[in-house]
Amino acid sequence: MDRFVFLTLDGLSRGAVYAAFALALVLIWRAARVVNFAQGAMAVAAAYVAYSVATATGSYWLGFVVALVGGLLLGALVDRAVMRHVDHTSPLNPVIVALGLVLLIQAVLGMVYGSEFRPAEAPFSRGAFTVGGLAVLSPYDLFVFGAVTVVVCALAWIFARTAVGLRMRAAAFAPEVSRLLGVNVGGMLTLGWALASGVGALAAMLVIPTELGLHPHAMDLVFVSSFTAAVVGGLDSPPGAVVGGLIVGLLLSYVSGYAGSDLTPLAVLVLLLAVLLVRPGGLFAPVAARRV
Amino acid sequence: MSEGDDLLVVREVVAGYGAAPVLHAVDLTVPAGTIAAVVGANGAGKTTLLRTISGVLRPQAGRIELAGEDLRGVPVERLVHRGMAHVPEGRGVIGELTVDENLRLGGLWRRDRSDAARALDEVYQLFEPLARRRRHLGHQLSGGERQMLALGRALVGRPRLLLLDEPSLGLAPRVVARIMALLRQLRDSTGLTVLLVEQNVRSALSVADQGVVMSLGRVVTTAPAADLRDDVDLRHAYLGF
Amino acid sequence: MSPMHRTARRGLAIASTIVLLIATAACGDDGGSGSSRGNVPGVTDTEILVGTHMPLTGPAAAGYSKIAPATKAYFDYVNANGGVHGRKINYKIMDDGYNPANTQQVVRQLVLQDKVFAILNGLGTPTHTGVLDFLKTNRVPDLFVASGSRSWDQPEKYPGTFGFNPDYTVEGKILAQHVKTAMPGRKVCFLGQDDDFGRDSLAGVEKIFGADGVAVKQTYVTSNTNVAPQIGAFKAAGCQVVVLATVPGFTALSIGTAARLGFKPQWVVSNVGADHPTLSKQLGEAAPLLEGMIGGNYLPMQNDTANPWIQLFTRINKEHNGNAEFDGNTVYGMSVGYLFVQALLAAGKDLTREGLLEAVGKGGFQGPGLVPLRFSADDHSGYGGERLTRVSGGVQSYFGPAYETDEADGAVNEYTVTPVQPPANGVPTGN
Amino acid sequence: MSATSAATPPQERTTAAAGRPGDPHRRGSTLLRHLAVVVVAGLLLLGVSYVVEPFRNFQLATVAAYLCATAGLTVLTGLNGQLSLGHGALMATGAYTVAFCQNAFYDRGVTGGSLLLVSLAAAIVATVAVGAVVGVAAARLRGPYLAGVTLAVAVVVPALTVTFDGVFNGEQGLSVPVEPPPLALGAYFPYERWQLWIAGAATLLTLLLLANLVRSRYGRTFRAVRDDEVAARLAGIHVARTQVLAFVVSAATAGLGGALLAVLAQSVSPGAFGLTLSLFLLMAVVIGGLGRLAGAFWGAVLLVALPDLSHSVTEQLTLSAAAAQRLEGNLPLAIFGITLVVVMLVAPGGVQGLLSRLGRALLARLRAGRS
Repeated sequence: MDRFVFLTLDGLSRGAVYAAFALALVLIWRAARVVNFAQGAMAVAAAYVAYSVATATGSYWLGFVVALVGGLLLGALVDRAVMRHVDHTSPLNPVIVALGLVLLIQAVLGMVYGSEFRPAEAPFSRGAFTVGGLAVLSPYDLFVFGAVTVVVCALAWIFARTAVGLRMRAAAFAPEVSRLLGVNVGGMLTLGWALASGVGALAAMLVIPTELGLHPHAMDLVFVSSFTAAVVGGLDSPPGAVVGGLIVGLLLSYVSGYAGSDLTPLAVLVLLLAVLLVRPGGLFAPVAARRV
Repeated sequence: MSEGDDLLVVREVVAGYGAAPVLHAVDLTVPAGTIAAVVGANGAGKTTLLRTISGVLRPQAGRIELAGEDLRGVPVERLVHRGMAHVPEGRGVIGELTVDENLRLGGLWRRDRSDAARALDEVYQLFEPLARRRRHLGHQLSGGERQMLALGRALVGRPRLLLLDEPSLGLAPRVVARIMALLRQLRDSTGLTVLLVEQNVRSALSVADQGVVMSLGRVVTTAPAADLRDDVDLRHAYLGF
Repeated sequence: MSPMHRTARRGLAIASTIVLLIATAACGDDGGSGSSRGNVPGVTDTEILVGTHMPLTGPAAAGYSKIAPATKAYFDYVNANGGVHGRKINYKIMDDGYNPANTQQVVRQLVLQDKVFAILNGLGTPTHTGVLDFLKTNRVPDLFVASGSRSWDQPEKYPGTFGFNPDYTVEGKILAQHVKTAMPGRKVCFLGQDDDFGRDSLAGVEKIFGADGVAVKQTYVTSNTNVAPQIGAFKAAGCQVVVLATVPGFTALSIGTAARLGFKPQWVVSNVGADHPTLSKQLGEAAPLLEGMIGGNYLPMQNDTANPWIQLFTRINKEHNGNAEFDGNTVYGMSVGYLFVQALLAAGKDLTREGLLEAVGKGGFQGPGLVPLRFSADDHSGYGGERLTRVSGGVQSYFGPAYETDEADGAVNEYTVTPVQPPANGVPTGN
Repeated sequence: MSATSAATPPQERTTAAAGRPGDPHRRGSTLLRHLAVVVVAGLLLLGVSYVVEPFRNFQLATVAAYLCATAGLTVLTGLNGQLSLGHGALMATGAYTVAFCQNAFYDRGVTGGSLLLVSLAAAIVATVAVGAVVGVAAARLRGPYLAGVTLAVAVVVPALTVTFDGVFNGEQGLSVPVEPPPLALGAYFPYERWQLWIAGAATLLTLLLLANLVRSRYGRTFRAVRDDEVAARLAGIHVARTQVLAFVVSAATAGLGGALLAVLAQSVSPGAFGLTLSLFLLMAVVIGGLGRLAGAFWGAVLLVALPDLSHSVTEQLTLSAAAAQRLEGNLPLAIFGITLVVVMLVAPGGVQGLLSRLGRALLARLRAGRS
């Protein structure tokens, strides 16, 4: 029983990060109908900027803020400079461009920072509280949960309650009609990219201290897990991304805890197939799928 | 030629999708506070004309003026600020948004928030079925409700000029009649100018002040709607009844 | 579009393709063969061309990417001091990104196109395994492979291949022997990488403790960076000593995760993942967790500034390696270079591939290593033992004697021969 | 703008497809023309194998092996519209099958030149089986969901070799014993030339079959499904069956490609067939020109040239040791990344699109000069 509680809490704290990162993927998918394979590399770039700032100033939080802002700007830049000019008639084109960006960003990071792992600082202690002899969550885990919850709530609020959120949703669903109603669709698209990339940067800032450290490829594996999470949840659904992230986090934890770490990739594939064969649009897909 | 009270002036406009233009030098004038109906057979270029006026399609030549101002280079999304509203064919209701959100979207661009709110209330009064279905998603509405929603959403922006593309498409005659009556009522009460594109020539001409007959991308006749209704030759030649 | 026209167009496309191909092929021929003297590839009167494959990019590049440049720096130093028998060593480093498919390509390029004399210190078990047969067929000396796999020690099957690192089983035995004698009765657990590294290491540990002597055995895969489930299992079982056969990233992760869970066993870590500078850099502020960690090594410690070898290597690093960060990988790379120069000297002035292999097979090399190199006609493994290190006060240093053993059931013995001093000018002389 | 490029509007595609009626006379000539092209290419390759040095022979053989896989992928993705991020895993299936077969033969002391053919055939069969399973799942999925599943396949299949390391020998992989060239060719016949002959022959045969498939009724149904599933269904095409068929065909070629790679390398290990390979295959076919077999060729060339490029680029620059260490490896990747982005922005038809545009311009110029 102790082991189960332990694995559950561990899986949830992982899953929270996957959820945030999956949310970033969903944001861009909803806004631009692009699966942003460059999300991981972009987020790592933001984390490197945070690292530079934090080392230069000695302030983790300054670096944290700069990473989020940097993520926002990078997202806007990628949209304005690259993605906007991609021919979207074939869904493959943006995917390939994103893969090209991955190569480019990782290579540039490798050239600037070298391929060594850099230590990623955690702003709170990672030592777990002990309750009844059982190590539960650490202050850092609580920070991760808190940050992810804040982001999820903030995004939900922006999209559901604010004018700009309404504009963004309208622009994503019906670009031409939205333009006729005075919505700056191009601007909303850029904003969507910026927001998603900012959330991605946050996820990277949260997850890298729990991983091997800062490295151009630091988010590769997180990307695979989070993409799985987003697909399981349904790419059109932000709540689906959150639930999917938690499911994937728990699955990975249980499988490596009870069955062996080498079975985790297989478990992920089984989960994907099981979910998608029953619901080809993910768990949270609308029942009557829209024909586009 | 363009007098002070001509709200919309279209001069020698050439537009289309590929190398071959759909519109060949179209001329059109709509005086303020009137309803103009553009009629013609399928493929005459009616929808293309509306899309060109609202800027979705860039004209290859010619000019379009709204209240004396040239619209060249004005982005589509700025046209609502100039007082133009375009209800596209197929009604353009955003199915993933609720009725309320669809309506709010129509007034989001406005600086005068309180008047936008007032306009919203007025639309709900005007289209009472919408008020009952505020929280429903767009794709859950019936055809008539969708048309009301699209029209109402345009009205939230308090436009001077309303471009309406096939408002009667797929609707029961009773609903069409209601919508046509409403347009006339709006013209009379608020001075709204309407440019209406219709296949349903009878009901369009019944409500319009002015009729514009298009064929193969050209305007063949512009005349008072009543005259057109009675001109048998013209009807036979272009309108098929 | 008439069929005639289409055929013509296709013909044009094919013709242009062929022309292009031949052009690339022709350009690629940079005349490497033209300069060789006699029949020995890669050797002229003034130069010896040697190649290697290393991960310089990708996730595996961390740390390892420093080895080959250090070796090259040592060769540059030797070249500046007159070279070997008047020949300068030209070391060609090829990036394979730790991808076996790329290794195939770059090693063939080195052998077939650049016509290198030998492949030196190719890095990685999965990568290098793939080119063993190719190197054998082409009779290319394959010296001092950078990995502790036992595959390099197959003199019958691969007569041209020699290892360098102590193999993982030897290491496992030595680490386990220390645990058995210095910490008797403790509950011993094991975490290993899910490949031959972890397997061979566990085999060594179990040779000392017996198959039931290891309480909990866990593995990890590099594609899953969460080791909390494994560490949690150790904690739940009450492990007191944990032997790690892990790469540096996963050593740091394991120690960090354990601290997080309030689990503080005695860590005993394979040489592969025990380099203190690498680990403390990765752990950042959590570096004090490494206090007390026991590891194994067989080369001088990079922080032992009193050691003459380290003084020599530091100087070379400054003069020929752009004063790059000096760590265990630098020492490793330069030690490989030193050993290779020794082998070249032993092979004599009339350098041939057979001569070189024969010279290496004779063994008897002494250099920076603390334990013997086991080269002989029927033993192609590298160093045959290790000495233990401990982190104390933030400094990793040796303690106790050096040990040697074999990968079979032989006993773990102390190795008492004192290491040699480097030659005065840092270049080995023929022995 | 050519008829098969991804960016072509649907009307043009359908007319292009309709422009090739199923008239048997024409069909026969198509087959003959393809056959002629293959024979010419084979003879040229034979000639080239004698002209160039062993390393280039090996590189060309590797190009041939990759070409099998990229050709199949371009048919699947370019002509049938199914995205696959998992073709590296299918190549691994073929490669491991060949390894098992060859080892089984050698362990039993069975030798002979034709055994390799048996092993290659077994590799194709095994991959067809795996491809059919994935393909059936894929036929239910669209767009990013399909990408998600194939991505998982790309990650999982190499990982299985570690999970079942008793069979696959983990990261270290298996060696693939291959017969030396027949003695009839002479004692000093370069091994790499022999490798090129094997790989070249297998690949040309594959290309011949694929080219005919593309021009056949099946090729037209592939395109119809890509362009508009609903319309295809209305036209009486069984959409799911067509998609599974396309997946199986491309799996078969990928399996053969992987098998050839294993034969060339005489070894197989999971690291060579990771997610990177799957992504690079996709990038290669897009850069080459999606949906064209000639584009698949350019893609394969690119895959082989990239590591080579990696070294020569940095060698051209004179840099300090520290800077060189950082640029080495990274600079070519950066260049490749930029190229990929720029190609997609300015020339979505890929290399082959550019070449055929160039070729057409040349022909037009020639004809203008003549008349």
